[in-house]
Amino acid sequence: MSIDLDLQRKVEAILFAAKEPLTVEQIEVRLPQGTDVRAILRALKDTYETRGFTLTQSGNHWAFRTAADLSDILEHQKEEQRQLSRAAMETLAIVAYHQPVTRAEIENIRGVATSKGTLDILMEAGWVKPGRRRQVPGKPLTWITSEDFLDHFGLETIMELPGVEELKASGLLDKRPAIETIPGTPNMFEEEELTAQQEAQESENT
Amino acid sequence: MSIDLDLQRKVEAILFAAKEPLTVEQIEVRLPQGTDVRAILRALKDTYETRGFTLTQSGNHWAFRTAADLSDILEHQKEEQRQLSRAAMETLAIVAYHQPVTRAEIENIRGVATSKGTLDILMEAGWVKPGRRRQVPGKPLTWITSEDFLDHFGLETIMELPGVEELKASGLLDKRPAIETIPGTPNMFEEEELTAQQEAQESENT
Amino acid sequence: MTDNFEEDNWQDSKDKQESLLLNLDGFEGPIDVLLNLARDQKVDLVKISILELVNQYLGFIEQAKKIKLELAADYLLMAAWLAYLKSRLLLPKEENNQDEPSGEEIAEALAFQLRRLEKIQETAELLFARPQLGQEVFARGMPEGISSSTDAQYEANLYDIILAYGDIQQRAEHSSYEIKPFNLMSMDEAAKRLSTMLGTLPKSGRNTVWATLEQFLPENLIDALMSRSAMASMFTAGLEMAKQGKLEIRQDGNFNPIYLRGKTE
Repeated sequence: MSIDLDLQRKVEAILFAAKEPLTVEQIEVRLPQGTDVRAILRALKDTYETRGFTLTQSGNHWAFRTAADLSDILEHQKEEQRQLSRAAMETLAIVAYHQPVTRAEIENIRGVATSKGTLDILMEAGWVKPGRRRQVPGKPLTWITSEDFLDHFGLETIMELPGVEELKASGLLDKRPAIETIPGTPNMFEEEELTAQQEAQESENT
Repeated sequence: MSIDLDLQRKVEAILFAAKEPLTVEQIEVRLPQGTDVRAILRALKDTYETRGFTLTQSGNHWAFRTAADLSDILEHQKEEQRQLSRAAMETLAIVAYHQPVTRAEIENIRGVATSKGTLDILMEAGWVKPGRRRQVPGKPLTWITSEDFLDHFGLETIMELPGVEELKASGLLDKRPAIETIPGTPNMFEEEELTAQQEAQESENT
Repeated sequence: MTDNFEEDNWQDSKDKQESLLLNLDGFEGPIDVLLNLARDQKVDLVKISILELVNQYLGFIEQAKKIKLELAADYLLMAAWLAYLKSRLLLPKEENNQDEPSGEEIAEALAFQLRRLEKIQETAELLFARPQLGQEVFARGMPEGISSSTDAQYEANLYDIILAYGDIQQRAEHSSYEIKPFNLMSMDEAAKRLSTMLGTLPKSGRNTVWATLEQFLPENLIDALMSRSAMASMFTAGLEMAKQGKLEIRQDGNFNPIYLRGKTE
């Protein structure tokens, strides 16, 4: 199938000018009705496959990005990045691989309570966001990764996460508590914290 | 003359990522000694002549620019994106969490008077819209969030907004010995459900 | 035989434990320490000896106590739990109790927990080894920007909104903590004042002279709330002392003055 070169020009101009990755729908509204944007995007992806910048897809969003193998030459462009704590990196990995995942499940997998500044750093970075509430008592919020996360790590979908197939096959994606009695599960910590708080309040009252 | 494609890739990546137009010399220092940058730039200029973006030269500076003839589909933004004011941000947050909510209730929660302009801005942004009138004396208008709000903030439903206790638990809020809720602000979700039920009953009665 | 093997291994790992102890701050809790000890067994985690691991952890805690290192409660809790697990594993098997998992089942669950955490730590590294935007991969440096009817004119993201809401909530919490303590007269204070003042009143036989309740109140009470509380506390203290037989109370009619007089036994 040959793709109208004029439409290709338009799509690449739109993507080139955009500050943020664009959805197919955001591109569609600028083009004549009935334009097959997806087909054009696929053609453009092929066209730029071997160039210095390539057309990348993250979720439903498309953007031009420099080719990953040219990082050496672009060293000077490197932006300063906040060093993430190990806790934050692990938490991000858990959200990415186990999503949708509740905070309690994250704590279960890590074996420690989530400290301040873990999920909020990831949310501030725009990598994780709240997902649906789990339909269990307490309706806990789940956390999922965003399309910015995919864009940042150069992934088309979360199925492209490194090692995801292996992890799935190994049964280690089970996010249930391994066993309720293992210490270090969050419930214990919460109870402790609560007790400490209650005690503090009680001593204030007397 | 054939130009090394690898060098072309590098030059186009450098130009693509650059935050300002670059001189030949600025490009040269990033490439192997003796690279004929001018020749590469000329070749690239030819390559992109007919594309949606072109390599343009002004004086000794080079940059990629979207093709001039496509400006109408890009409609370059005349206005910079504006930062939402503190008052507007808080008002939006209250509408999101407490909807449907009247202006008096918003003021009550914020503890300060809310100018009419604040809600206007949010309406103009397309994030809030008027809801039903509250069935109390004066029949005040309530405010709710729009579909655009969900779209823009990447939520499927309003239920996905993390609750205050969840925020605290996630470290998103500074932890203080806490009172569970502000007095007089019923849980939005309960109220919503209630309203929905009432509406169902009301429509049955009519 | 097996026990000896484990003992030896435990001795060998003592040096390792000491270096672990020095780095305790770098650990994310007891599970993390366990995982590190497990890695030192240098076998596939699937084949790990939980019993040996338990010994190592208990040894680790012993060492910590010996050099008087302050251990967080969760490390000690884990030690206690592991000691329990060890006894379950070593003791002859009890009758099959359906309600309680067997020692082996608990051990397997712990091994699973460790494998899962190890895998996540590995994949976190793999993830961050990928080319990242702004580090190895770059967006266009000079985007012209496009306008769109669907794009918002205002910059705001979900995080901003949630933070704004959190601020409002915290303001509300703050103000609820700013309630000042009321200035009130306590019962103790009133009782003390009453008995002191009764002692100074002129005597008439076994009793003092009658005095009105108002006369016992502190002078110059301006604050209305304080006046009312002083009146109430004095009256209640008076009732209590009357019950104890220390004074008598008299009121000649509704809304008439209340008189008090001291009584000596």
